[in-house]
Amino acid sequence: MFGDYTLSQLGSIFVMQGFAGLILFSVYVLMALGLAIIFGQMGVINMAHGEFMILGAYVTYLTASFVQSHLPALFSVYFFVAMALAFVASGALGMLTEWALIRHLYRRPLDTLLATWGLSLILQQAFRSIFGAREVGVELPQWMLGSLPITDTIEVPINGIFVMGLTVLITVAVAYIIFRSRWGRQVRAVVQNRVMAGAVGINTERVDRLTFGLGCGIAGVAGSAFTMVGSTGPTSGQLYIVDTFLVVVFGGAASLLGTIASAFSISQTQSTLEFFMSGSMAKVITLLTIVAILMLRPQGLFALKVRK
Amino acid sequence: MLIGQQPKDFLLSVEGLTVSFDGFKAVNDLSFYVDENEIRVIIGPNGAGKTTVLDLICGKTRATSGSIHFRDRDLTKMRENEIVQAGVGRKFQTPSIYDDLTVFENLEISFPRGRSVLGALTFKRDAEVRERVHEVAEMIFLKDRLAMRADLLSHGQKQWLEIGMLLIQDPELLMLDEPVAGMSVSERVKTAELLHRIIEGRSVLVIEHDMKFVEDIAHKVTVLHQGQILSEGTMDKVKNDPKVIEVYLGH
Amino acid sequence: MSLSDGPISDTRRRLLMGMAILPFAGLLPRTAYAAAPPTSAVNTTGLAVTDTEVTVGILHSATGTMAISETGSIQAEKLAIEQINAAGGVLGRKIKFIQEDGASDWPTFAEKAKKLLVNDKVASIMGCWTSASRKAVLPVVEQYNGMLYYPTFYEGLEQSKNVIYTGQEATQQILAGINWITKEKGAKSFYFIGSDYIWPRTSNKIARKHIENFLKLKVVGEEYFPLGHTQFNSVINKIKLTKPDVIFTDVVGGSNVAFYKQLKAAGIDLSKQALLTISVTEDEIDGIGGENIAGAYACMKYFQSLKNENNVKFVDAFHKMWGEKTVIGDVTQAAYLGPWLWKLTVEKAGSFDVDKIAAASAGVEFPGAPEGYVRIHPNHHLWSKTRVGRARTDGQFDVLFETADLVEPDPFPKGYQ
Amino acid sequence: MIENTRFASRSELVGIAALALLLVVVLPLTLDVFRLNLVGKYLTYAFVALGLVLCWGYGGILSLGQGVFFGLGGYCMAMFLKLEASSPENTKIQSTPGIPDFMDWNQITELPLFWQPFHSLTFTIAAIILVPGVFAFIIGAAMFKRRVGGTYFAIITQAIAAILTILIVGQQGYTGGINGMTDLRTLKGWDIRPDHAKVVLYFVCVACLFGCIFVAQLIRHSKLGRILVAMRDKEDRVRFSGYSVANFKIFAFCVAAVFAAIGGAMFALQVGFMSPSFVGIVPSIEMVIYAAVGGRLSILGAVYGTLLVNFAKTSFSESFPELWLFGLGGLFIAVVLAFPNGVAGLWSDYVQPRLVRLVTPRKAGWSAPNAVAEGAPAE
Repeated sequence: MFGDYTLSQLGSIFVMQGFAGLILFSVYVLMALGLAIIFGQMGVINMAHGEFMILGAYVTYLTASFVQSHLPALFSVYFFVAMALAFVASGALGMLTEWALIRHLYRRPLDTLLATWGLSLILQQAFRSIFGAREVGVELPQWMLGSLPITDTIEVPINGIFVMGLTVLITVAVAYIIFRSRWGRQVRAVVQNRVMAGAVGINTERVDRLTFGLGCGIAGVAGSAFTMVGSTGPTSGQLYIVDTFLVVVFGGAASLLGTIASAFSISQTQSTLEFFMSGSMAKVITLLTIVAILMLRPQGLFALKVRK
Repeated sequence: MLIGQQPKDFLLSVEGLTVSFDGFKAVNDLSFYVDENEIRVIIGPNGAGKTTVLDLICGKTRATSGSIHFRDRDLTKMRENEIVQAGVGRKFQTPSIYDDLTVFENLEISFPRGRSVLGALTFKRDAEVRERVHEVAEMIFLKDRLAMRADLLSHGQKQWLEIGMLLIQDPELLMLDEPVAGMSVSERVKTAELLHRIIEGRSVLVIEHDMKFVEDIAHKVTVLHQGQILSEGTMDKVKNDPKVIEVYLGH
Repeated sequence: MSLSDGPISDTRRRLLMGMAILPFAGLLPRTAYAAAPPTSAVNTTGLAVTDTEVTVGILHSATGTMAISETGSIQAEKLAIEQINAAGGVLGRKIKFIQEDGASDWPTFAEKAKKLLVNDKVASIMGCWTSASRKAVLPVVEQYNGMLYYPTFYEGLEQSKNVIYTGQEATQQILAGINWITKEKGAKSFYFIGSDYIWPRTSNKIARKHIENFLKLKVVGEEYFPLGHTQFNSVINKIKLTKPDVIFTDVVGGSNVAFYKQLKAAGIDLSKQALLTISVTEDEIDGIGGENIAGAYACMKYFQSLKNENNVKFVDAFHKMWGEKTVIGDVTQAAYLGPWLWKLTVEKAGSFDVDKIAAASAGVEFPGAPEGYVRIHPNHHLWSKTRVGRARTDGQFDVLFETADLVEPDPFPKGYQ
Repeated sequence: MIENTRFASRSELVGIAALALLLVVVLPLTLDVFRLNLVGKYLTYAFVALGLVLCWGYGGILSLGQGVFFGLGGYCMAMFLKLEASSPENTKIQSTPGIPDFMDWNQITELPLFWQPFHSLTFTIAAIILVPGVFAFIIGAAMFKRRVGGTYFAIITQAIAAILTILIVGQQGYTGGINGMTDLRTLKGWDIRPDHAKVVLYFVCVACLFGCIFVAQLIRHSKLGRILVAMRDKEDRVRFSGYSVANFKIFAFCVAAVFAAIGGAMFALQVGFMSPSFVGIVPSIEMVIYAAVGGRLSILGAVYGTLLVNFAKTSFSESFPELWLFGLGGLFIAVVLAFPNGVAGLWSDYVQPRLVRLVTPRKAGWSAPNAVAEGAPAE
């Protein structure tokens, strides 16, 4: 398989594939972070996560169209506004969902799975009715297009760098919120002992709602970032849900670090394999490996050994 | 590990047992031995590792190191159901019964026959089963509640039912985790009477806080503190051990 | 695009259609306004034909993932039916249609096809889009002896008495385009990228045989991705390394958007790098965004920007019926041909009977087609021209080339299998 | 005391008889062949729902990959039928006559090895049962022995469904790809396409369904059924009563898989083709809703639930295609939030007590038999 390439080409292959893997990695991390928070911290399976993401993408699309027609001067920076709006929109819908649906089902994780699947169908149809069945494209400002040549065979796309930077930023922010802020402490307290947390005066309902909202909000930002590399259609979200769940489960559901490590290994495996075999087979082998490893080590890569 | 030493003389020999959760040693290098027909009570303050010891013996928790021999079989290498089939029965702290089934069915499921998948499929509710269920039901004061769904029982009755479910297994070693906790006074009296009857002819390992109850039944008492044995011996010896007094009264 | 009929009221639309059809009137066969022949004579097999009406079926996905693509076909078929009715109908009978939703689900297509044929006794079905749905419906129309007009360009390797293929089969679509781009660009090497299913694989097989055996050139790579795949960075890296003269793509659906965006982001400039696609029509560009694909070449039989008189009128009528913003792609136009070809064949055969229509189909001509004159080949495919267009930023194509003659359909091409 | 060798209580027998009356007499007499064939198709999904009642409702194991087994069963059947339909005379137009058409399109020139045994109907029937059974056993053994359950299991089965779909679509030379295997014609020379064949196949399907209902009832009323209920409730207690919980879960999962596979095979026979669109995640989850609507603890409910949802889908999508997804989504939420016991729960809570009062107005104290009660009273 290496025979057709010269040594310097192989070098470039690995650098560029590595970079392609990093972009995939960023996309996975962005999508998985929100899910990891919701699943890891609350034990809720949110099958509508992909739709929350797509909501963020549609908000970005709307913002782009609005800015383009009304404030063309600001077009080069609209993306940042769009991301903030995406966060707010998905987060708000998430909190509404928690209030209307999820909070009745905390003791029945399999039922949340079915209910949120129902929600995802409704959201899909809503997107279709509002935005049409066709994918919408978001126009990017000029500075985000193109690529930076590093050598004559190695080039790095600018939007890829942007997505990666965004990923780092959001990950750090989430880590800070969960591990450093007062609210994060409350979240962790509720995770460990709901009754006790309630007894010491933590408003557990509010914590749940905000946690769910945060998770969904991050999904919205992910969707917003995703418009740079992919398409936005009513059913785009569904394509990612299994991949994202596998990232979270493979990483060990309760661990933020695990999610990142697992996103990294999965994305690098897939993008490297893709180079040497067909996209379908690369995907099959990647998924199969994850499932096989999960069968041998169900707790995922990183898991705390706790007394149950 | 103690190579060469055959812990055959004891029904249960626990040696060098250690388990750690993320570095925290809940049980630390614990060794003790239980004779045939001995009633052993484990006491100790909260967090001493009492329940963990039972968990380790019945296979619910896996030991980090050490061995647990039941007769000549190493329980640390066996699955929970194999441990039960070897003759170890366990009652949980909170009543653990099947709410959706009737009292009869609860007992029937615990009857030690047809435990494989095929066995369960072809299991027949024959005279032997019925007799045994009735016999046990009578013992646990639930004779006239056999057709009732278990979730309708009172807390004390649920405890009895679980004891009955163990009884029908007829284990050689019976482990009880706080069998009288949360019971009314009258239930407590009845339970003590029940326990007295069922501990005959088998070894029993009991965790209990009720000192009067402990004094009443214990052959030997083991005091656990921070995962280690603080003291061991007869109730009198333990009561007068200064280390025990220190731990129980010192703070 | 919404699935509703658009802003124009029904009566007004009919009026408009009537006006739109007038220019066609001269082209119509003589029987168009003749007195209707008795039903017993033109319908001997119990189809849903009365003295004043004939029922046909429209079978596409109005819901599900394929709704995006099939909406255009539904619109085109409805337009054609309106126009035919405004011009007097078929054998003096108005066409009434029953629309069924295949829901992007192949068994549903088969089920609904059966319903249309068995319960509704429709005289013909305009429908299907994907190969999979056609494969599911084919046994049904053959078993119950129905007539299917299938609009999509497809892989070939099929021929049925009960199907008229109004789109191009693979050799018809591909060969002329490859020849043209080879000559135009002096291409020596090709790189194939497709979605992983029968149509791209068969098309690429034909393209490869043509390039290697007839043009004696090289194919330096061939890659397939699952439908809905959105990460193309790996293959783009390979393209950068192998530097093919032409990228030849048949990626379908939502994957297209990701593919062209990532291509552009990776610095591959389509004004310099030749890319020939056989899967991107004006419909797809709507989602991809003109700025992402401008400069790419597409090889089809029809582009909305064709300047001929038929097409100008067709586009105008389409926009009046479905709104100014709707775009018309190759398949939409082919779907528009269905009802017309059926009408012409019925009138040639003088009967609605399927057997007679099947027999009469060969040689039926439709000079009024937006793509220009077409004729049904005895193998039930169409003689048609093949064109190459270049994508503009506004989502339309500049037509750069068309074959001088009609290309013969060859669903079982010798030397390409 | 009641003998426990019986497979149904009196009220259940009445229910089964009523279902039989509906499927064997009422529907065939009132529906035309087209609609009857449609019902037959829906009933193939009922096999899956039936399996889910056992493994999800009773065993507490939610599999979101039942489409995998439906697909495996269906593909086994379709492979046999496809081989029969690809006789050299039927395929003489191909470059390699005698192999399935999609292989020919993909430049495969001889029948792959794993296709060879599907010339035999006996082998095929064995494969329909064994392939999914063994596959389920492997998955189940790997997962349940390691105590993977609940949501993890759901996610992993979902991933397996995704993998199999990509594999089938990607290996189109061997599987027919996304088009699936179409144009299945005869079974041992008997044409499966004409109307009278459809009617016969409908009855075969109903017979198989009742076979599966019988097996399910048998399991439910055996001690194994009670152990499943006990396990869902207090898994640890069962384990510490000396049972290998994993083995019982594996059993339930395998039975569900085999039921689904039989459904898949009946689907291929009745509909005349098989495609990967039944294998993936979306159809798999949709099959869960059939069981949920019927009542996840009710064996007969599974059949009614399947019929109900599918009829709703067909009629809804005919008249308001846009609204169908809203309806389906709402159904998921409603069944979880408001009616966790589905149709069977509504029946036993509201309809049956009234019926009973109507029929036996004077028999005081005679309580209504509960259609969804887990395990009938012992005495």
